[in-house]
Amino acid sequence: MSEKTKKPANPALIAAVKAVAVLVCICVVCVALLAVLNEVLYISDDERLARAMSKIYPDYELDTEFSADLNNTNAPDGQIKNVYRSRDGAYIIEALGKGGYQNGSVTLYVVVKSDATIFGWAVKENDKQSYIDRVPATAGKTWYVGRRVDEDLQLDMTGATVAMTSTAIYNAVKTAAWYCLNTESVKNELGLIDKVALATDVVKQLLGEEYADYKFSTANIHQNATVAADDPAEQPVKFMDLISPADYPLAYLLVGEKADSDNGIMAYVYGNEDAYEAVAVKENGTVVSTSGMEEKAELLQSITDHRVIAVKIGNQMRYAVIHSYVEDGDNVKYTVSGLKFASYPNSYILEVVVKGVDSKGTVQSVTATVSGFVSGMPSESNANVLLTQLNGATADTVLELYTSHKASGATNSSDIIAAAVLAVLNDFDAKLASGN
Amino acid sequence: MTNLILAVGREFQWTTVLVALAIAFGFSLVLGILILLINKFTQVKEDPRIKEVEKCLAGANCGACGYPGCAGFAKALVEGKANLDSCGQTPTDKRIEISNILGIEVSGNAEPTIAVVGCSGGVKCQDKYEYQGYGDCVSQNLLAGGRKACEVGCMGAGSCVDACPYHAIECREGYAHVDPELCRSCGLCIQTCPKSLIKRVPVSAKVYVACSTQCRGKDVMSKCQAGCIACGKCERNCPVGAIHLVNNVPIIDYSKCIHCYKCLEGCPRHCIKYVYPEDVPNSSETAEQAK
Amino acid sequence: MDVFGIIVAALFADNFVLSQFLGICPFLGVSKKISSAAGMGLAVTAVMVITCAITYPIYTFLLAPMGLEYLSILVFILLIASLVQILEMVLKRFSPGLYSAMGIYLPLVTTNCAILGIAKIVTATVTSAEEAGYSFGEVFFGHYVKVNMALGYGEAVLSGLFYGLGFTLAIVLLAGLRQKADKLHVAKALKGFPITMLVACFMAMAFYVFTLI
Amino acid sequence: MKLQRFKEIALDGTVRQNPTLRLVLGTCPTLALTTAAMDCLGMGAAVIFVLVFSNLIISLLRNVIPDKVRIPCFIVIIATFVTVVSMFIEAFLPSLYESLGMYLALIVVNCIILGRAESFASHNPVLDSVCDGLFMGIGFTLSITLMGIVREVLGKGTLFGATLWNFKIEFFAKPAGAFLTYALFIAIFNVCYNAVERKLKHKAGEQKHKAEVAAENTAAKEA
Repeated sequence: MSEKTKKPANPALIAAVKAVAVLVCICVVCVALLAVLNEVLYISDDERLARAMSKIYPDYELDTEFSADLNNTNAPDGQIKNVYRSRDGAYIIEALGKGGYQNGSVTLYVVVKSDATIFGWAVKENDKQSYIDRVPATAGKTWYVGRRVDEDLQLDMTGATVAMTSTAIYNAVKTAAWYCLNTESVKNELGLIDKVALATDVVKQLLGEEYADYKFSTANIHQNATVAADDPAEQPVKFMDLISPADYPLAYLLVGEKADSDNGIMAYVYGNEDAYEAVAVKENGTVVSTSGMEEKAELLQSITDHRVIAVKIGNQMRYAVIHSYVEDGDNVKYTVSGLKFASYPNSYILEVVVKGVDSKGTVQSVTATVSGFVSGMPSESNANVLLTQLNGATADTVLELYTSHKASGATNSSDIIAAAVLAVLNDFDAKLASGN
Repeated sequence: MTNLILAVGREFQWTTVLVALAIAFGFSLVLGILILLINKFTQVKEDPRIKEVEKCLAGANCGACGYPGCAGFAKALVEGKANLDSCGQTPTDKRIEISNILGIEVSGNAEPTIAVVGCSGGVKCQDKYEYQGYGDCVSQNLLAGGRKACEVGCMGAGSCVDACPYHAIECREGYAHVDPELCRSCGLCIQTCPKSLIKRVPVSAKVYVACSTQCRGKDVMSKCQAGCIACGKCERNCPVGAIHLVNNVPIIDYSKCIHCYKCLEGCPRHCIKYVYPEDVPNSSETAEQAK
Repeated sequence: MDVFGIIVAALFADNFVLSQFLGICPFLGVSKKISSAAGMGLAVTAVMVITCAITYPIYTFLLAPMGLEYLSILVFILLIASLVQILEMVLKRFSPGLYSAMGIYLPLVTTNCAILGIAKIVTATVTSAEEAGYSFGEVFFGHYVKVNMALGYGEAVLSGLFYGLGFTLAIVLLAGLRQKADKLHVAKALKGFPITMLVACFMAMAFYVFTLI
Repeated sequence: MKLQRFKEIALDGTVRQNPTLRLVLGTCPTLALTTAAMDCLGMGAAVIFVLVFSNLIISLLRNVIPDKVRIPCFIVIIATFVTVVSMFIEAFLPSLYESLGMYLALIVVNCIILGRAESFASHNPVLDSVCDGLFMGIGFTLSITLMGIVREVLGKGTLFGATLWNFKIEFFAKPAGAFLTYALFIAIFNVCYNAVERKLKHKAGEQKHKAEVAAENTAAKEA
């Protein structure tokens, strides 16, 4: 316009151009300053990891030549996210543990030292674990610390008031241990032998082809369950005490399960990794085969006496130990312990009176000598309603009663009670059928 | 972490630096031009008269006119939305100046005004309930419209007293009184009063109606001893026809009023009152007291 | 994050004003009257939605893949300041009614930390692709860059809307309470800001309950 | 710059126009970060840095920047310094960086900074502006650190991270406690300020009166 009219440039236009020019100049100069500073103060990913590490593992120094073997990252209880190696041979495993509160997860940095012990761990992030604050701040320096990764790690929740989040942390630590055991390079470097796998092999050999597709896992929770002592007058004891003599301790208690099958197997493994000896117990509580146990008749007898019966409640395998039965006319009085499961510390010990009606075992009465009620569930009386409801139940109706009662909310107590009673009824029915 | 200074920083990556500069350049250029363009196309031309009018206004920014400060009032005036009379503070010579700028006539009401309270019930008006809450009329009004039996009764709790910047209002005998000496007609009390009882009258006015109820006489009788019962005596007594009953309330046309005080003298409820206390004849006051 | 979760968090549990302390200045300053509080709240909500809608793609497609995260503060604030100015001008010109209801509060919105706060929140990234609402990979200068945004685009805009409404809720509630509280006879030292903050203190207590759900 | 002016600016920034307690600006970090006194110090230092440098630059450029693009320009300059300070803190004080979190970036929209840029730096000489930034920042730091100490001691039972005792009132560490503490701080500060102000005025009045009397006396003597 200005050219045509040959007038001096429009002052408004000059002002506008100047305004834009100043803004652009300021922006460009500022960004140039920032860009230079960004290069000077750049924090590399390695440095970021080092900062995270310095809080849990002061000796950390990244081994830049190490590249993690991440071909197989899906563990049974979690997932491996990343693995780093420190120059001193320690591994930092970023592991996610499943099974937390609201099906959430916790991701940890787990430091495994070159001697295969756990040095410590720190929470990297969590998903839906809103009460993670209730895990004590020192947990990362106490829980599982000093334990070997090839050990049978047991849930630790000292000082915590959150079972689910603690379980997720447990699973993450287990996942890190699993990674060490299942990755060839790491396994060799740490000099690890998967003892559980060896033990499982012994048990599988014992059981033969028929049980080839069963999956075995350690069942440390079951061995810590409270069960009735041999003399009913005495205080309840740990299941471990009955099957693990001081001079010949139990190495592993393995639980074998197969998908779509009602059968559950429990195997007791003794000895050490050089020569495992095992007793396998089949689903109905009978000892099927043993290996290397010839000289331990007393122990074998104890195992035979405390018969572990596997029953399927819902879609979960549950176990119960039958201690004794006393015949009193038509009635048979059983003492039975429902073994605890998951992370719940309690187990029920029941006295169940059963009578044969129409060639079927029918419950006459159920009394709890030790209540395995887990506090925090609706209420003890509510949880124990099932005890009275089970009167008159047969093996066919227990599950029905259980399902309707479970809705009341006392899931875990119901599980244990139903498993114990069902185990008794199955046993009674088996005896009736065999004419005993 | 062993050597902090070495732990940060990296080789210069000129490409990212250049990209950053390009982004900064592009963004600022686009946004700058956008702002200026939109500014140009959406510009609302401001009337130069607004500034001039603002200069003439009192500049107290009291907000009594209902506009955000004197600048807002000036804008509204130029746009023809506001009435110059809404401002009680601007002196007459400035008003004339403003009217010259705007090319409008100074309206008849340009005469300065003062505030009067349209209620004289106070203790003579019954209470609906006993108010024990905190606060002034505004708070009290939130609870079932205040404690007075009359819907338009002064509660005498002094919201207007607090609002008045000139300390021209005080509460006596349970209702608010305006001191015409001090009142500058800023209008803050008018805005504050939850019952809208305060109104403006010209400074030349001598009498005003101190009741605002629109109820029928019988209803008023039962609630208040000082309320207007709409008997119409004032209307009949007025020699110039300046008073008319509208919705049971007498309205005085001050342009016709000749200050004969006939309305005031004839009122059986004494709800037409003197604007200026000095006009009150001593005799009539003693007579009132005797009654 | 599900839609319902965003709504509950934005309105109550994570309320910008009462639990995150963002946008406190207008919360205390423009809450004398309910009408002006509502106007301010609407202005903030509108700018928040626009901010989320614009900053999210700029961060995801431009800044993050180029490794220019450090420019985000500068670019966001420049964008917000310009947008607010543009919005004000456009409203003034084309919608005087809306302008008088909320437009006059727009200049106050520029320096409201709630706006920059929401831009920072919706452009948060996560490390693992599984938790990402939106993942975007591209090759720049021979580097393969993967951006995992914590929220998807829809969720980001929705967050902007509901965090804005949460702000509106808080400021309108405070304005309602203040209309009463300002009338109280309180100690002279407590008049003004202190009594307003005490009112806000009680509101924060009430809103704190939502975080326990 | 004269000493008198310097004193004036210093007193204005720290007491008379204390941004936190008198102007009630920059409330967001005040409420959010005062759970730990150490964070307050860090935040205060960052704000001082940004205030001083942005005031410096804006005051230098005050005659160059056109009015129309004033706000975007100011904001870009402020944002640059905020980014610089956050880069430095991230590089050298990672733990502080973590605890300040988002509020570090939000210094950009801290009303104190844009407020000072608009109302002081944009029409005052460079040295005055720098001093103003410095003392405003100091005023801010002092008041939030004091609040931080109170809230940390009451709410956590610690002081600058060191445990004092096991007793704690968790209310003070919660959002509601922030509002309460702030309200009480403003109230107490205002009471003290007004009392001191009144006393000073009184004193000044007396001195003036004395001076007048003296002047009268001398005048009388001369006469």
